[in-house]
Amino acid sequence: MQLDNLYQEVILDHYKNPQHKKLSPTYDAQVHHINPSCGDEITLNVTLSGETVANVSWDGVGCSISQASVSILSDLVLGKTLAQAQEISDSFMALMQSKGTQTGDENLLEDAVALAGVSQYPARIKCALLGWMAFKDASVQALAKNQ
Amino acid sequence: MQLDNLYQEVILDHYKNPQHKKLSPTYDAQVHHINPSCGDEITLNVTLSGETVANVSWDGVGCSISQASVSILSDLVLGKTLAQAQEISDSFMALMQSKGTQTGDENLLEDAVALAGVSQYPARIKCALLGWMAFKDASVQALAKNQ
Amino acid sequence: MSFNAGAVIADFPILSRTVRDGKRLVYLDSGATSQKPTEVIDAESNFYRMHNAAVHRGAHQLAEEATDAYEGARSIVAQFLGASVNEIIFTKSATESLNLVAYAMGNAPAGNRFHLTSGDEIVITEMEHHANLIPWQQLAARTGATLKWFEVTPEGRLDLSNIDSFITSKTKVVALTHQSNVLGTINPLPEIVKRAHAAGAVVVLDACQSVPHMPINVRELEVDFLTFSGHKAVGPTGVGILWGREDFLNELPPFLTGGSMIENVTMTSATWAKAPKKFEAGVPNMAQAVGLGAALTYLQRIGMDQIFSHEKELTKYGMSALLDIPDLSIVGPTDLEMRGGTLSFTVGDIHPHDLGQYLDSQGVAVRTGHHCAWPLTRKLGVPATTRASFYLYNTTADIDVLVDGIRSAQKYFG
Amino acid sequence: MSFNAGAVIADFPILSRTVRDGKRLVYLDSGATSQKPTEVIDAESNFYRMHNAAVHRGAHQLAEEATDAYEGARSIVAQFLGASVNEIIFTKSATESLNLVAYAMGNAPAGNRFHLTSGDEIVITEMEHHANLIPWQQLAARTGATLKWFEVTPEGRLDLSNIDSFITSKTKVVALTHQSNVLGTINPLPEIVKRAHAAGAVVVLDACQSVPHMPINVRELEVDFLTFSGHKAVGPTGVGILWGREDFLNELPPFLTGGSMIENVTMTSATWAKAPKKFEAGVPNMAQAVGLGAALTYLQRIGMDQIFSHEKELTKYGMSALLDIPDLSIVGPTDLEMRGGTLSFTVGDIHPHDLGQYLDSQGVAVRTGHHCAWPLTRKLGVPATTRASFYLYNTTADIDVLVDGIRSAQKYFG
Ligand SMILES: Cc1ncc(COP(=O)(O)O)c(C=O)c1O
Ligand SMILES: Cc1ncc(COP(=O)(O)O)c(C=O)c1O
Repeated sequence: MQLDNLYQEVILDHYKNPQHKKLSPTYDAQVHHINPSCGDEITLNVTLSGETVANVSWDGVGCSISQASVSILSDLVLGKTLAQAQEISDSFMALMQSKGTQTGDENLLEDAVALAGVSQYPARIKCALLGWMAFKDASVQALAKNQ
Repeated sequence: MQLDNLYQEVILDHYKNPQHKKLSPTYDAQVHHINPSCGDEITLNVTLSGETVANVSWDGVGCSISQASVSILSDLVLGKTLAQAQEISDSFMALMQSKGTQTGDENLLEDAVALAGVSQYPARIKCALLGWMAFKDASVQALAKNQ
Repeated sequence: MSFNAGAVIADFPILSRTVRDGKRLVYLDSGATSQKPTEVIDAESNFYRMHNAAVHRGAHQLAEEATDAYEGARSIVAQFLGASVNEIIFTKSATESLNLVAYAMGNAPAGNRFHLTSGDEIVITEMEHHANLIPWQQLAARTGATLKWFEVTPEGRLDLSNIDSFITSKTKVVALTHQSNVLGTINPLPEIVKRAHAAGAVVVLDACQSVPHMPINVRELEVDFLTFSGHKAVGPTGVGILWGREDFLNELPPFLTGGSMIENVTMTSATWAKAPKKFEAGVPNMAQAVGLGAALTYLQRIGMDQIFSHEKELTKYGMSALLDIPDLSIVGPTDLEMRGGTLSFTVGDIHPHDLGQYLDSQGVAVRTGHHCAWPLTRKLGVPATTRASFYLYNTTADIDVLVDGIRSAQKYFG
Repeated sequence: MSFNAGAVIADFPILSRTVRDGKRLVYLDSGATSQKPTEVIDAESNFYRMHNAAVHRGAHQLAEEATDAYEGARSIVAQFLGASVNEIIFTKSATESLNLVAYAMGNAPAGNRFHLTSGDEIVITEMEHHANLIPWQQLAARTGATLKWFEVTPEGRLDLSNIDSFITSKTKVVALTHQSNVLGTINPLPEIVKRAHAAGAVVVLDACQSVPHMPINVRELEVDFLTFSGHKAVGPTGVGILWGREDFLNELPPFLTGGSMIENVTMTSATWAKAPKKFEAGVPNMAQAVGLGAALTYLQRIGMDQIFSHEKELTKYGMSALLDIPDLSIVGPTDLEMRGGTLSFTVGDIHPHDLGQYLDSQGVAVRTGHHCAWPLTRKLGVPATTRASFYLYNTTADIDVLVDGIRSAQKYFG
């Protein structure tokens, strides 16, 4: 079934066992993002250590795609420099816009390549991006605050 | 030519030699009506003597239909009682809405039956009615003033 | 079924197409927009092919024909609603209609019946679509009036227990939906209208979810303004209706200004034509109005009472089939009285978006999310629901596919 | 003619019909509304037949297809105007677009770039269509700003002799037409835009009569907002475009409020999505947007420069043929520089309404009256004019029928 491209095992696993889904008591920046078309919401905390992502945590409600995506993202960017996180994020963005023509760079994106199927469902791309947009926003704010 | 139903000789005569087209210096009521879709305008004066139309005069710019129609109207209602004028006006209204199915009561409407063809040209009915509406408005005002 | 569902389906070309690798299209999203029968599509095309010209403006034959077609459509709408022609305004959508009323009231000068000021109150409900909520928030902000609302009970009904103290002489407008687009609830209009009128308020009815589905007569409803969207009533996109009592329309100031709505214009001032022209600035959505005329003619031929009872049977069938599914909860009334054919629900932990996607893979089109009634879904404690909404072209077979789909989704995500 | 007029005519089904007892239809009223080619009519029908669903709202395949079609149309419009997609707003008409800008400015709070107050000035011209006049009158009345206008010379050009003292630092908005729908005059935009921007004002361009007829690139024009109507550009009725610079659109408050234009909503407040969504409340005119996409694709295939030069040749031919008629006076520039294919005229004492009716009997569709620019016709001392307006499907043969018609009308009414 074509739907299996969308709901890969990895995604359902992250959905059932979301990583870093517990807001840290302290943070450099906290953001709250909403997907206005479906009502999904996420709160995301970021703590930096210099230019490195020292901590990411989040809470929220949403579909399996949005929840899995932010779970995967948290795993991915933790411990990375902001430059590396940016590179990962750019690559993920490109994958989402690929309309099913790309499979994603597994070295860079790791579990996130499981989201490749989302690019064939235009209405779901926003679900997959919700956490990534929140992280981008939060890391910019955290950096600004620390400088 | 079908157009000849619209532009009957009588109409073109009234258009070229409009009756009562010179505003009286005195009046019981003066009204100014406009046809907003084409810009035709008319000013019309009415003087009553009791319930009888003692004087009607007008000035204005407009197409042959609107000018001929007010000219015919003025001839028709002058000297009539308001009740008679109302009867004539109702009959004319009905003729205009007849979509070409009526020829009009010649005893009552006299020259105005020449306007019967207008009822087949929906966009022109408002032209034919401009003066009649003005007269109706003015006679109501004149009556109110005199009472 | 009391009418021939097979014949109805054949009237709608899109229903014979397939989706997702050959699945039959099971369209259960008419609450968002309805499909169109061939004669509506053709009415619009034929207007362009044969009669297209700017209405009310030309002395030529095409302009006459276009005007006849457009004004003919107005007569059809008037007759459909039990109104008179001068009370029917063509807008682009129900959203525009509701904004029209709210903005026009905002334009009303002191002394005008519709003038609002601080001290005045606007009453709405917690189950309004954003289109009947935000324009009133904005009007309240602009005029200083207070916005109040009836709350919704856990069963999805309006809580009218305090209606007499809630609608008072301060209330200038009561704006509410006839039928909720999320819950399916049909609101008890007579009680509300009576109280509103006793208090001297005007009643604005959002009839988007009722006019397409049941017989409606504006005089019997006794409301003052009513709106619906053509696209939800088997009509074209890009056309809506605002109906208002003629004397109210003549007192209400205009909203959009421009050509055709004027009486006289100078560089510094303008005066207005009478309704409905006063509210139809510019070259109108002529082909869409004509298409809407064809749509209402089509619905009337089938019979609005037939459509209503067909949907009632579907709702009964659907309700019991859905309630049989473990972990499924209906969001909205589960009794069948005073509710229409809109069933919103949640299914255990499966997020509506995922459920909707799964159903889509089975050919079933439903809607998921807050359905543009976000405060309502928040109040009911659900971030989102899945909604199946029925119309004249649906059958119990469609519901069977839906129910099977939900059950297999439970396995898929289980 | 540099393009195949015969082939173009064959694309427009209505042009093969006859009027008034078998007369060939000679359609010279494109200034009011244009005719539609088959592929535009079909684009709208096919949307209903195949892809109809509410855009941006469903997770099902039809909703995806409808969204693709609708957003695809937005891309076509953006590319046609040399703009970016987020700058293209679908409205119902140019009239709505202009009201949108004027009302949204009226909604701007203090501190917002678009906030107007007494002391501020709005500059328009004496040749504006009512759609670009009355909304500004109303905005001025609501905000206390002053409305000023450039006058029109007897030749039908803007009198810009005092432009530097007229547009000042008080000027917040300069709103004008690109091409007059009565006179055919094309206004000297660079001079006006330069002065407006130097004074810190935004320029709103009514491009209803230019976008359908000539190549337009918003970046080259350097205006800030631009609007046109689909129905005058071989597109469907019920759709218009508002283009605005992206940063301006993001600063401008919304106009219509309701579904799909929000970011977050509670019972007491709402926040807005970004442009273009912020300005597209409700289920949009999807089929009409798709039809407009097809229309612009069609025009672009023919070539906007081709269309412009075709109309230029027609205007040259028509101008000299008309000026040959005794007692005929052109209302508007008689030179061919900076003017489009709209010829308004008077013929001796024959009232335009009578002339139009006579021409209609010969199959010729023209428009008569004040053409929704009443202050202009009053200024020029004519209560009404007869207007022939040309488009890509017209030929010199059409003009010959017009000219013959005028000459026989002179005999008929003589
Ligand atoms: C110059 C101009 N501006 C504005 C308009 C208004 O366009 P619409 O009636 O399509 O809204 C028109 C046409 O009627 C026009 O010619
Ligand atoms: C109850 C209700 N009101 C208003 C609307 C708005 O209608 P539209 O989007 O057609 O303007 C809708 C549908 O979206 C609705 O369901």
